[in-house]
Amino acid sequence: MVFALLKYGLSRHYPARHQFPRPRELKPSYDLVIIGGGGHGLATAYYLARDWGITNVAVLDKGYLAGGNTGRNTAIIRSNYLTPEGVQFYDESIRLYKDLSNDFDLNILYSERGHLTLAHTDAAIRTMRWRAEVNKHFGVDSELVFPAEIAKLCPQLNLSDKVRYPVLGALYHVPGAIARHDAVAWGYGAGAATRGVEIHQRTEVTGILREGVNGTGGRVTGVVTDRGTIKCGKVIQAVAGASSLVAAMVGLKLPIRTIPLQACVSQPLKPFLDKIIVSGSLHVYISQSSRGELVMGGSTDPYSLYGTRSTLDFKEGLMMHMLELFPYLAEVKLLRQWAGMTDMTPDFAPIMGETPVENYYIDAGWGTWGFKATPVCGKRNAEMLATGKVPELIAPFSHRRFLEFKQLGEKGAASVGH
Amino acid sequence: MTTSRLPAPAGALLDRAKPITFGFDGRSYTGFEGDTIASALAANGVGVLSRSFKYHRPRAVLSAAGHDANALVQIGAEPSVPADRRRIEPGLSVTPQNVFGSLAHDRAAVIDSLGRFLPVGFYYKTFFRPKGSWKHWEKLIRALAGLGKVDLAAPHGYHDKQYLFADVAVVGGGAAGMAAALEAAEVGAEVVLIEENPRLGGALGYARFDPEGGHGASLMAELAAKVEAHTGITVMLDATCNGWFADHYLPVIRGTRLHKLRARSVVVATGSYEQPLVFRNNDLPGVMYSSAAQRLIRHYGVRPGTRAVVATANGDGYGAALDLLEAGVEVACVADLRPERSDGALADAVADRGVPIVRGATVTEAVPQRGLVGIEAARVARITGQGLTTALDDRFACDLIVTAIGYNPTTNLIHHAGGRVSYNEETAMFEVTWLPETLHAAGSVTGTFALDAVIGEGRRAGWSAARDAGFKVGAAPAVPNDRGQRGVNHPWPIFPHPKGRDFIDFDEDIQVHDILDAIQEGYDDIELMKRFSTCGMGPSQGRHSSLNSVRLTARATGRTVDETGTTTSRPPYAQESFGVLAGRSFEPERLTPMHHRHVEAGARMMVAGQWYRPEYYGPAATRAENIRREVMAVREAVGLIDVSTLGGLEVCGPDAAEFLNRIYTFAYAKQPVGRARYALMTDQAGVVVDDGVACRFHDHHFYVTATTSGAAAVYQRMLFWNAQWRLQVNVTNVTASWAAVNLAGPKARMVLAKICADVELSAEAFPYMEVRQGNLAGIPARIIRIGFVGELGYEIHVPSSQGEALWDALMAAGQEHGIVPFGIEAQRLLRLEKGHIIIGQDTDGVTHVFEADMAWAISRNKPYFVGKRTLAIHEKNGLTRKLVGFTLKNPADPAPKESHLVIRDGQIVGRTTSVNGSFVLGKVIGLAYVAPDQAEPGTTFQIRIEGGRMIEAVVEKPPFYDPGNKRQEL
Amino acid sequence: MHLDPSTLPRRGFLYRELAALGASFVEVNGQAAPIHLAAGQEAEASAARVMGLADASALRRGGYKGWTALDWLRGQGVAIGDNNTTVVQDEGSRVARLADSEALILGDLAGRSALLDRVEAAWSFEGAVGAYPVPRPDTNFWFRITGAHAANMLAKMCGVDLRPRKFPDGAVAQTSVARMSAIVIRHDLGATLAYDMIADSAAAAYMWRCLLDAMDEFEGKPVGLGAVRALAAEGSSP
Amino acid sequence: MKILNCPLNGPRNISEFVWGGEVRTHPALDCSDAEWADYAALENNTAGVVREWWYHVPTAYWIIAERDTVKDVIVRTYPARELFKDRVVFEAPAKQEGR
Ligand SMILES: Cc1cc2nc3c(=O)[nH]c(=O)nc-3n(C[C@H](O)[C@H](O)[C@H](O)COP(=O)(O)OP(=O)(O)OC[C@H]3O[C@@H](n4cnc5c(N)ncnc54)[C@H](O)[C@@H]3O)c2cc1C
Ligand SMILES: NC(=O)c1ccc[n+]([C@@H]2O[C@H](COP(=O)([O-])OP(=O)(O)OC[C@H]3O[C@@H](n4cnc5c(N)ncnc54)[C@H](O)[C@@H]3O)[C@@H](O)[C@H]2O)c1
Ligand SMILES: Cc1cc2nc3c(=O)[nH]c(=O)nc-3n(C[C@H](O)[C@H](O)[C@H](O)COP(=O)(O)O)c2cc1C
Ligand SMILES: [Zn+2]
Repeated sequence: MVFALLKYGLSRHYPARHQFPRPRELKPSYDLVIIGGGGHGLATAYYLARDWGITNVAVLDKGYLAGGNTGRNTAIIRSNYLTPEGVQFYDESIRLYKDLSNDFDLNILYSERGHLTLAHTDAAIRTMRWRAEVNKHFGVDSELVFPAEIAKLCPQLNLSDKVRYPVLGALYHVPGAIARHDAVAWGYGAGAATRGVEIHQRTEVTGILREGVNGTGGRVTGVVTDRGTIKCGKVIQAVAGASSLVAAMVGLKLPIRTIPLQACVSQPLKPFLDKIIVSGSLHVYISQSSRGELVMGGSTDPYSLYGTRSTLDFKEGLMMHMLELFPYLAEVKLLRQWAGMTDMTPDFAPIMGETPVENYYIDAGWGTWGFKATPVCGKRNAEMLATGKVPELIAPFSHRRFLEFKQLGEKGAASVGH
Repeated sequence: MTTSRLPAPAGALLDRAKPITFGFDGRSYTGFEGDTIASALAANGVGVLSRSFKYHRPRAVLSAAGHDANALVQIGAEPSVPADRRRIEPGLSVTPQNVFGSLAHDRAAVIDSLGRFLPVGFYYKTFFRPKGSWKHWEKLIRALAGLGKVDLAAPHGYHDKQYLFADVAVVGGGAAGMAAALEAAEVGAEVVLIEENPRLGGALGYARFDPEGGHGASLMAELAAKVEAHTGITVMLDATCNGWFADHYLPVIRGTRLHKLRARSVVVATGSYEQPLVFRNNDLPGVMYSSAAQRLIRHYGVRPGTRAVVATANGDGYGAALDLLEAGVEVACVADLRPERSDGALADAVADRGVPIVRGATVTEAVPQRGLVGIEAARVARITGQGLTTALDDRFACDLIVTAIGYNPTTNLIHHAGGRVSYNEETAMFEVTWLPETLHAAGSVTGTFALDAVIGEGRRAGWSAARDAGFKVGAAPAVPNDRGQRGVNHPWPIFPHPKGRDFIDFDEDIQVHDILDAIQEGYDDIELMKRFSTCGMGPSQGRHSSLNSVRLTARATGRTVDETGTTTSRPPYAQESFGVLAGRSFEPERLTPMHHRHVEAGARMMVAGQWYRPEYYGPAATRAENIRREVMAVREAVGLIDVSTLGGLEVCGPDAAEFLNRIYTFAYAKQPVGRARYALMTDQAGVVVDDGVACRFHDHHFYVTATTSGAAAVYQRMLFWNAQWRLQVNVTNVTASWAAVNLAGPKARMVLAKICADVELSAEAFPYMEVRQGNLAGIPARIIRIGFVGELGYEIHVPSSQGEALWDALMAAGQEHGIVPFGIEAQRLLRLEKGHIIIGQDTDGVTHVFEADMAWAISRNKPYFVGKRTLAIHEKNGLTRKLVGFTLKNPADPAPKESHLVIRDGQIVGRTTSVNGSFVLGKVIGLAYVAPDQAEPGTTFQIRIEGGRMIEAVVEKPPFYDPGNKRQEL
Repeated sequence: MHLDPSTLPRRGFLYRELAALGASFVEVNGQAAPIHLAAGQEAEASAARVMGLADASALRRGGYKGWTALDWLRGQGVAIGDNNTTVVQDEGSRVARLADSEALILGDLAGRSALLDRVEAAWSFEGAVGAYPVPRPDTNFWFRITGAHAANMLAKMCGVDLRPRKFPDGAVAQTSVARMSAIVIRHDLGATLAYDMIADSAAAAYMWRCLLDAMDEFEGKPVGLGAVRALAAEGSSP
Repeated sequence: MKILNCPLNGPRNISEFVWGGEVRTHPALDCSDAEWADYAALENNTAGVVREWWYHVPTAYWIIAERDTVKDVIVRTYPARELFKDRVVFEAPAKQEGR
């Protein structure tokens, strides 16, 4: 038996420590307020505390810890993006991910599985090659593979050409991984909290105080919450689906649409599928978690919504296509479906960094793909907040690009890919 | 084993005339038609159905209601079949799940004894040191996880779907549902009544409402007869309503069909789930709900044991005790958790039968048989406080423990619909406090248990639903005041045991201390507790665990149950198979009129969105040769390609030209009738999104083509803009109306002349970029002289019904000139030789006009076109890349592939978008994005090809072939 | 003698499928129309009372669209009802109003339409500004779906309530069928419940397959136009 | 599945429609770059009742719906012509560089 478990088994008192010391009251002021206690907010707090010793920080979340998209996401981690900006960014994230369990002293069940993005058209083949080439340029392990090799990598896939949309090739990304999404957030939260960061759950930000607003964005001085007003030095928002609403509190308009993304799990099955399989043309992706469920999803909902209701159409479309790839799953049972609210940008790349409002920073536009970015966002946000300088890695994701019509070209890699 | 078959009249669902033999765990058993797998096995004395998820403890029936946590079995390739719902069939071969070895000797059962080393969330706590070790542990953990098995050879059976419509949908065919359905149908509403069981009745069919025991059955018979006789009610049995979706859209699964029922109003009469009493070993086979014992007896004619202890906190426990006695089960004792004497006819009847009743007491432990395959005795002790008992207990030998400590309403659908519940401390129940409009609830789902109130409430719900559906209704039916909600639920049926195995969640093997530990560790929000402990996340989705886990969380955090709240209930209500959700997989396929001719000619067809198009003609083995032959035919003689998939739009009206001026980048106002003009479309961001040709046939009429994949979007966009501009123009999508071919090659005119009598074809009479209408082989045609492939060519559009005839006529006319049909691959090379771009291949999601080097396609004299303003901004900002033509500096270098990168100083500056070896030019040609300062013809740049090798390319201004465009203008 | 559909310039979208079902063709409007299939007209007529599917694509149809289309048609003596309803014209054609700016004209079962003859002759760009012809015969296939089970069968492919009590004779639904846009019109044949289905001609084979699959449980059969005409003759539908 | 009440076709499954986003007001042709970006690139992404474009695919019909993006309720639908009544004319803006 593993030593750590012996410890738990033999000690009378479980557990060793409380992971999230719970502050009762809000302090009147903090050096820094992080709006949003999802993965991004918590990771930012963690690295601020760990790497920069900044702990007079409050993380405010209107719900429970990581109850936003972090707690709803299908946890696919990969760096096989299309743009140089994206690939380098996500690559750093993967490197951070690999150490997280040990950093946290909490197993995030990081599981490197290999990731296959299927191509069903020759146009998709071209995009896959493009991605493979850009990836390799930055040392990221991706390769364009064809059916004979796919059959070896994933014999579970239906590679028949007798289907409506036969598989012509795939982008094979060796480091593609999944992890226990909640554990990532908890690890960051616990790491931040035990270092002195205050995490206030069920605390909603309802306004942001500024001074010097005349023609410019002014300067942030505090935040208003449903539990009272607090003063603060800097503020960063990391609120995913609520990005536009919180940004509007400082008069900032974003190119974001809030659109539900749904997902579902099957009943737990004995392990049979190692690879993570994604098909953009069929709008499906699937992986099997360590618990044995098939974790599945597709593209975003057909219209915007500030809500997480489930739909039948989602499941119908998903399964129709899923059974093309895995016909033998017809009698497998769906266990549960749910939804998150994604903050979709038009170029499928995030919005990060400074804003026209002094001391106000943003981490938004994570859409359907931001879980994998959690560590790098936390680390680089922390660096930015601590030093006041925008790190090179996140500079390309500035809000300004939309005003100048300089969108990033990530569409080809992000859409259904997560 | 101690369970056995009872004689009739027990077993109302059985047809004893029809014995059925089936297999379980390698042995053969016989049951009757109507038996579930679980009931038939119980009748055969099989005591263990499965092994639990984590500890591999033996488990069996708990509820027998079709929603058991641990009754999941595998049938052939089908995993996780609920054995307490699926009925047996001849020859069915059932195997247990999650067993290493056999059900009786599960090697993994050893985990149970290691349990204390596996605290809640144990996998989060270890297995990761030293770094990298998780990779190895993961394999073990994964192998232990999971229940059913997937068979890669499993067939994909037939599943389908059907829409259904109703004024009123009633979910649940118990007393409340039947009353609701009758009331609504009475006023004329069309009602669909959905019941997941094989017959109507719900609790009436198994519960005991009176000492004599006949009331339920007679009421059931009466109501069911009325329902079945009513023409306004459609009854769906064996049908599960698996969720509520917006605007009363209900998925109802029956067999392999998914019914999508749309109702105007809905009555939820889904009853309630009985809840477990928590004590040590409360998971063992032989511990079951009172309703389970009653279902086994009354529905399936199974005697659930021989000697029972009943633990109860309500009348239903006494009802069950009477049923047990009548079924020949000795009742060793009834432990009533309530200290006061509960007055009630059922309790009196039990007392009258001489059964010892202990008040203020509970079962604290089930003493297991060896191997935990059943129970030997129950320990019963006095309750001294919330969850506390005396240390002294009585031991009652028994093989059955029946519990009746209360219910949790089946509010799944109500939650899906946004309804709210709140915990009533007085009744210790979650009660519905708010329902959305046009949704109604009745019966025990609302916490109403008195039968007359259940029926009254059902009637009133049916009445309200009919009213909401627009029917004229009379006065609202009355509901008796006493809804019988008191004395049903015990507020704290949780008796933690110092040695544990006091299970809260049977799916996930969660015990009391697991929940407390999770909370102590900081996962103190009910949602966090759930996620950390996985309580409620297994196959039965908290049916058996939600209520108790919320109570525990509330107490441990010092909050009320109401403040603590419940976790979100999500669809599906019960499991549903992927196949049922997928149904028939409608995937539209569109075929051009000439499709069969291509197939007959040996074309390899490729998917192009919904369409199929010929990639090339001939065997795959000679692909390159086939393409070469097709290309050379076009360059040297004449070729024919099917371009019917091109979008076609008729733009008509006095404002037609003005409209195109706004939609496309070029100018159309002065385009003469009889002329064709290139049409490039940009979006608001100036991004190139489509292209085609605009042919003017009349002052008021343009025929505009669009790309195959863009046609629908172009049409939609045109209508979108004109909904705002209100120009006098009408746009019709005629994509499918026109078959089209491109006849191209130096001999094209000769071929065409053979079948064309009424259009003058000479270069002077019908020059390049002109259009004509005429007849070809008697077929009315629109003929456009354009040259995507750079030869003398005619794009010919004819009514689609005559497309095949046109194809035949051209192939016949071209025979003497060596006509060859050509496919997409040949066309891609031919157009590349001319430097024509393909939108979506040579452009990407952000390519704007200047990047594509297509400034020539912009008319600068127009005040407006979609994208103009943004293009002006782009022009001002300057370029970051540019599309250029290129050839290889060293012809001996291998050809780059499409999407190979253009590298400068170690940086990515662009990529190739089209590359091909030109037969006529004898060299590799291509298009690529390069840095703007590399775009001058003659500039060299570097491409990284396969294997990381760098090769040099030289910018060459297209067209590569026939730069003077002489051939297409012949 | 049998007519070979491929000898005519106008060819049905399904002539191969129909020939494989043993169709006998007759010429209608320059196209081979399947008059009966292997089973023969009488058997097909009785099958069609229960559940039948016929390809009526050879029959006359047309339409006009544009901001003055309805007025212009009215000017030609065409009677037009409300949106999504059909009016039977004196000479037997039916006119379905699809929008404020569009009408669909369906000829009779013999393949004639005096109305279409007349309006087609009258139409010109100059004479009918704002009213433009829609090439319906080539844009769309035209199926007839007949029989007592027709509504139940269609409910397997279409989310609009087409049951007779909710969808009266002449009603029009422009909707999605088997994930394709389609126009469905109820038009009973004599005493037999029946629908027109008009949709993308390029997807005729796809829709035909979907319908045959959906009809199977109702003993549905493909039938010839003769059977449709026979049912119509039992009442007085044009 | 939501039902959207099409002014032409009546209540229909929302899957028959394509969402077209918020109804926006086109700025004057001589607006500033910032105003243009606001119109062409940014979104209000309103939480609450929004006026939106919807396209009924089978009838190729653009309509306007007022929809509550929080409650997922469609409040009202009507033909686009109720909002866009008049012919839009674009005049070339007076030449003024550098805005
Ligand atoms: C179904 C689904 C699947 C996905 N799959 C993947 C995947 O496989 N891989 C991947 O990389 N990404 C995936 N994503 C995307 C990913 O989940 C998100 O991008 C990422 O989790 C965003 O993290 P976050 O911390 O920024 O936001 P969140 O986790 O959403 O946290 C934001 C928090 O802000 C809080 N908040 C909002 N408004 C306020 C306010 N006014 N005051 C206080 N607090 C507020 C919310 O309560 C919330 O907890 C998926 C998303 C979904 C919905
Ligand atoms: N003794 C007992 O064990 C017991 C248990 C519950 C209720 N009762 C009594 O029964 C009466 C309540 O009657 P009721 O009509 O409210 O409940 P009910 O339990 O009699 O009927 C509800 C029915 O709805 C069905 N159902 C639930 N969800 C469904 C779904 N999604 N799809 C299809 N079917 C679904 C259930 O299978 C059940 O048959 C009360 O008098 C109560 O005291 C007794
Ligand atoms: C990767 C992943 C795996 C999940 N696995 C399960 C599961 O096995 N069982 C379960 O009940 N829910 C599972 N869920 C869903 C959660 O229970 C829950 O539905 C989701 O976090 C959204 O929260 P909500 O339903 O409370 O809105 C999973 C969620 C994710 C993101
Ligand atoms: Zn599809």
